[in-house]
Amino acid sequence: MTSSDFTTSTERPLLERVSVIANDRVLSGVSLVALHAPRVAATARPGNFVHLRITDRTDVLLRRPFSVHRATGDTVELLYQVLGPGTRLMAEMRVGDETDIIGPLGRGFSAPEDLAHALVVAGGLGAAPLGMLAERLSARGTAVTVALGAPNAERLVARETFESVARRVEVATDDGSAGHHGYVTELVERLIAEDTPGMVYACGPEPMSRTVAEIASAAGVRCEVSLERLMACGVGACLTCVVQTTEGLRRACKEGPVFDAAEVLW
Amino acid sequence: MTSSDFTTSTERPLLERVSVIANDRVLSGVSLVALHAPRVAATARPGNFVHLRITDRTDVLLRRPFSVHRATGDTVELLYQVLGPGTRLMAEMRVGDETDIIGPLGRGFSAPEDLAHALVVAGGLGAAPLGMLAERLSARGTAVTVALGAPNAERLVARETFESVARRVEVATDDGSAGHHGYVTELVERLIAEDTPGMVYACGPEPMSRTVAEIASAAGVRCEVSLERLMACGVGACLTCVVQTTEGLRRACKEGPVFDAAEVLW
Amino acid sequence: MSSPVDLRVSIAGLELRNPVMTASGTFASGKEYSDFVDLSRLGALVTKGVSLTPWAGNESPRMAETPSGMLNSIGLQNPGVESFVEVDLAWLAAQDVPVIVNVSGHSIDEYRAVAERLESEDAVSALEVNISCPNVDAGGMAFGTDCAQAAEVTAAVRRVTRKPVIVKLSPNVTDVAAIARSVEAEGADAVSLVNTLLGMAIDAHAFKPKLGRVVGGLSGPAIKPVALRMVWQVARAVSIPVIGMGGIMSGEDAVEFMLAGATAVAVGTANFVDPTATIRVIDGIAGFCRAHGIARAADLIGALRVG
Amino acid sequence: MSSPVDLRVSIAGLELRNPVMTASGTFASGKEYSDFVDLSRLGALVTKGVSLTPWAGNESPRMAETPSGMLNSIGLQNPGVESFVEVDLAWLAAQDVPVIVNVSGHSIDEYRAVAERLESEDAVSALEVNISCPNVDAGGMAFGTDCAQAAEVTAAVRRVTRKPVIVKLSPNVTDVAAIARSVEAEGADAVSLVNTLLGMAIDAHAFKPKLGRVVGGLSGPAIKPVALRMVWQVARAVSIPVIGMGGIMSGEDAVEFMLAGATAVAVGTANFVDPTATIRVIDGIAGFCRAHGIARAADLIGALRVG
Ligand SMILES: Cc1cc2nc3c(=O)[nH]c(=O)nc-3n(C[C@H](O)[C@H](O)[C@H](O)COP(=O)(O)OP(=O)(O)OC[C@H]3O[C@@H](n4cnc5c(N)ncnc54)[C@H](O)[C@@H]3O)c2cc1C
Ligand SMILES: Cc1cc2nc3c(=O)[nH]c(=O)nc-3n(C[C@H](O)[C@H](O)[C@H](O)COP(=O)(O)OP(=O)(O)OC[C@H]3O[C@@H](n4cnc5c(N)ncnc54)[C@H](O)[C@@H]3O)c2cc1C
Ligand SMILES: Cc1cc2nc3c(=O)[nH]c(=O)nc-3n(C[C@H](O)[C@H](O)[C@H](O)COP(=O)(O)O)c2cc1C
Ligand SMILES: Cc1cc2nc3c(=O)[nH]c(=O)nc-3n(C[C@H](O)[C@H](O)[C@H](O)COP(=O)(O)O)c2cc1C
Ligand code: FES
Ligand code: FES
Repeated sequence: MTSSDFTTSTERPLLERVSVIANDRVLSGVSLVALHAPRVAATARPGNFVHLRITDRTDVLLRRPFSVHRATGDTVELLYQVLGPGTRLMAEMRVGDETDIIGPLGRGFSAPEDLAHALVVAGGLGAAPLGMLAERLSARGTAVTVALGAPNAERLVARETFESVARRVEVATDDGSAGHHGYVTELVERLIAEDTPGMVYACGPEPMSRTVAEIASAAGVRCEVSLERLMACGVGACLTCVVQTTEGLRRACKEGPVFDAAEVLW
Repeated sequence: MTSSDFTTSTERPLLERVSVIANDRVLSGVSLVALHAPRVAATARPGNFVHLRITDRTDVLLRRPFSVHRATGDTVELLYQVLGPGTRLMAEMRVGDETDIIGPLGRGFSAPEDLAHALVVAGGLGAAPLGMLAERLSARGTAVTVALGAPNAERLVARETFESVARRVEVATDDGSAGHHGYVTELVERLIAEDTPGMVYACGPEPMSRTVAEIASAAGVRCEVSLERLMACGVGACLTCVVQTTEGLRRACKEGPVFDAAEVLW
Repeated sequence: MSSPVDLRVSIAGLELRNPVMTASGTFASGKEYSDFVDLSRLGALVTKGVSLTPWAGNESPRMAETPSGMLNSIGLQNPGVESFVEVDLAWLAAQDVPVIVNVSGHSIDEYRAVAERLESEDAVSALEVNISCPNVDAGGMAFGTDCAQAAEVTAAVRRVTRKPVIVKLSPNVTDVAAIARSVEAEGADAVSLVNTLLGMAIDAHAFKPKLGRVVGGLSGPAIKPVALRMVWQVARAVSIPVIGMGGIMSGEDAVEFMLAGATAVAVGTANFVDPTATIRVIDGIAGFCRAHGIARAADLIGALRVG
Repeated sequence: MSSPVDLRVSIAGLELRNPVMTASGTFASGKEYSDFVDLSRLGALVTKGVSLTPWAGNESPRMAETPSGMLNSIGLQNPGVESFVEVDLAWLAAQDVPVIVNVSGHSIDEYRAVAERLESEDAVSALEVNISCPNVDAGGMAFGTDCAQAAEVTAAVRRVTRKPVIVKLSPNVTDVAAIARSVEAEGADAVSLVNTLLGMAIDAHAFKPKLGRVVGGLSGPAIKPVALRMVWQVARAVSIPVIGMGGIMSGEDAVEFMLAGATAVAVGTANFVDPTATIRVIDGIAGFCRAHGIARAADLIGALRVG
């Protein structure tokens, strides 16, 4: 059940025992894990994340934060890239394995009720939080245009998800193996000009998000970005994850990870 | 291929990549793991041990030493008790899992060629190294009597192995649920008196081994005991595992784990 | 989960329900964790470090994971004592838990000023004077690594407060017992240790330190052996109570610190791994006592059998 | 496995094939590990500590595993320098590897006497003076935690030997850089660090310490962040070469120490986990250099990009 403005999460975060329903490779180095997590699934909003306990090993001590890629019924899906020790162990999780997550966490995307058209810009794994956003937006009648970027055609993440819900999906690849030959940011200017959206949402490498934010502000369109920081607690207690904003230091795990681009001091 | 005197190991220890063939519970808290380890299997002697890498986790950093319970063909069997973090992980090893072992290590049991009759005294997991000893002794024609002790009938370890190779197996349980009601050491005196063996071999809790050694020396029978010490390197380099002997401090992993009982300063 | 075991301990006249506190800086002022923990079950809540004026803390990245531990270089970011009193303390006053405020300063004057400001606040049960933060240049650890300076800070705070004064010691010293004795001599009511060990992590492939500040404080299970040793040394060197911490993840870990001489313990990094860690530790201590037929947790204090 | 990368480094005129040594006390005199390692591939072999007279070491248990680390309390058990020369050194002389003898003493006289005895032994390439063993009561760490005493031991050994003198520093100090400067001033040709951190482990259910000696030295991955930080501090404080160690398990770990300023590294506890660890580390350093297009491993020394 989506509320009109996603950010007004009615629930507080909780610690939920979960089990692995599926954990499959979607492309080399990227997998999707589906967790049986009814309570978090019911309350997660687009842009929220969960703090996942990957293992009880103390040599990989801390939880790892992952955006909610999709939340349907009793299931929470996480789309993740295998980078280091934590995500390597995560890729080894077997169906039936049990662990726990803290969630839903953080401030999600905001979406004015009267939003007619939204532009969603995803770079690489930035697609993770945007999948759910695109779904929920179109589900409540907002037209969604997606600009999806990757190094090459093979690495276009969650393209199907977007195509199934978006009115229009444009892709860009660094090597030109699919869509526009170049950066996804190069599509944004044109897409905004052709059909100015009420909001732009961006998630990806920080330089990409920053460029999108600049283009949006030049076009006078409000823009929200989802930022990543290393996170220890994930709940707002340790001040590991701070982001410099016009409002001062803000916690990515609490006042973020989604920020109004205009407030971020890049 | 057993040499007449087991201790004259012709080979030097080696690091062998192994895979798990089987890993099954034999009684509550005790399991038997079979490893495909052709090179170590070919050279292991009764009383030798292997230093097992259980995991690549650094939070359970060190190898763990285990006596060779049986070595047949390409297979090395370890009989182990689940006590702490290492053996708990060991019990989770699945068939096909790969790891490595260092072995064969340590000084094994000695067995004079003309040894007509041997008494083997096992307390609890002390049965681990003695299984192979009993097998090899009877294989080359030495009559073997086994005294096996445990808290109760259920916890009599490797009884079948001993019964299949020994001329005679007597058991003792603390609760009398099988055999003699009392300590296994109480059998030893009678067994030696009835049919004096040429050698007594003991492995078990140190107080048990000590008592056996005292009874044997009183009867003028030579006795060897296998002792346990915490071991870091397992190869003789770190001096973690020293035992006080009449010859001074000796390394359980190198000059032991089998010692002439007369040399041990208990 | 009430248990027949008497878990109460007392520190400098402060009666605690049980020996388990939160470690400063790992639990903020409790609000965030109140989603997971019934704060009224805690022995005490120790706040994040509070200074006189707002501190911005250090640049990002502020943490790095290490084998069985983590490095942090937060740098005592905090809004200053005024805002702390208005916002955090106001909220804490409504919670049923003893509040210990962790006091920071760049100078002896700042430590004193913070203590003075808090003296009139009834919601504050005790002060923990942090002379051991490895993450600030001026003050912080400097005061905790020199007996004379440690004594001076203690005396300055002691003069302006009637509340129990706990001095938090640094493990980055040659002789922690000597520092403990010097603060005891100046009227500290208790000492807490250890703060983090100064450490460093490097991203080899980037040829760069992992922390924006280059060095940071090591915490977690990795440091438990060092922390236990220091608690044991200090407990035998002073007659005031010792609050032990460093890598406590379970009730058994906590019991180890108490056997080594700690009257109470604090749980820090473990909160990040399991937000309910404090409760698990409390229940774990009770379970240990039950299993060993110990009626009062206080009987564990210094009960280690040596030699 | 020869590689196009030039791995050579030199320490006080000592030319090493590569920067990887064995850490004293974890490799004995190499004989046991020669079953697994071609000793001629090592940069240098550092022996177990050698004293003038035979030492019996400490009572058992002598080790305890800790999260990502281990405690040891061996206590420098060794047969004394005469037996060392007759047995170990005679064997080592036949091996194609530079030998660095780790020198221990209960007194300055004993350090000097051991150094004097070894001076005439051509098989000894250098001395590593261990003023940092936490496992002996007299001498050992005491000398390594005080600048004046550290300087005195260094001067005493310096006076009687022409061989390169490496002084092994203790991490159990407030200011490791100060100790390093004081031994440099007395003619140390290099410093090696870190020795083990003094720690303790408790078996709660037995109410007993896990080590016979109660306290012991912490080593392994757990201490790497502290070791890296100290190597970085010392490398910037002295102009003599630094040999870095503490938790090195892989080539990448070794590279981190070199980036922090170490000219060479030593592998200790890792040998227990993998008897071929030293070789893996050597190959790992070469692999790292190849991957980053670095022609000489020496170019890694102090190459950390800070700020
Ligand atoms: C709010 C939030 C949401 C996220 N959502 C996703 C997601 O949906 N899918 C996904 O694949 N990843 C996501 N990440 C990043 C993910 O948390 C990290 O990739 C993961 O923690 C890496 O752990 P590791 O042990 O495998 O690698 P590590 O060894 O911890 O790190 C490997 C590399 O990744 C970097 N890294 C580690 N943690 C983070 C982090 N928290 N943020 C950014 N970079 C990091 C490290 O600096 C290092 O360069 C998210 C991060 C945040 C803060
Ligand atoms: C030469 C030798 C041969 C051995 N053979 C066998 C065998 O065949 N089967 C078997 O089950 N066990 C054997 N052991 C003991 C076995 O090595 C330990 O039980 C194991 O290492 C425990 O590891 P853990 O992590 O599970 O428990 P830990 O947490 O390491 O220890 C749990 C308990 O076991 C004790 N312990 C740990 N290591 C040893 C050790 N090396 N020796 C004695 N006690 C120890 C600890 O003190 C503690 O009380 C042998 C030990 C040695 C030295
Ligand atoms: C993120 C973080 C922030 C901390 N902030 C403070 C602080 O503000 N004041 C303080 O005295 N100690 C601070 N500490 C130290 C802890 O209180 C504690 O002494 C240390 O982490 C060891 O305990 P642990 O291993 O259980 O975490 C902090 C530790 C961490 C990990
Ligand atoms: C079992 C053991 C014995 C040691 N003996 C000595 C010694 O005799 N002399 C010495 O200077 N250091 C000794 N050390 C310290 C190591 O040389 C090294 O400084 C320390 O272990 C850190 O390195 P690591 O983490 O790679 O083991 C010993 C360490 C261990 C684990
Ligand atoms: S991760 Fe702890 S405050 Fe954000
Ligand atoms: S375990 Fe290292 S010498 Fe025996």
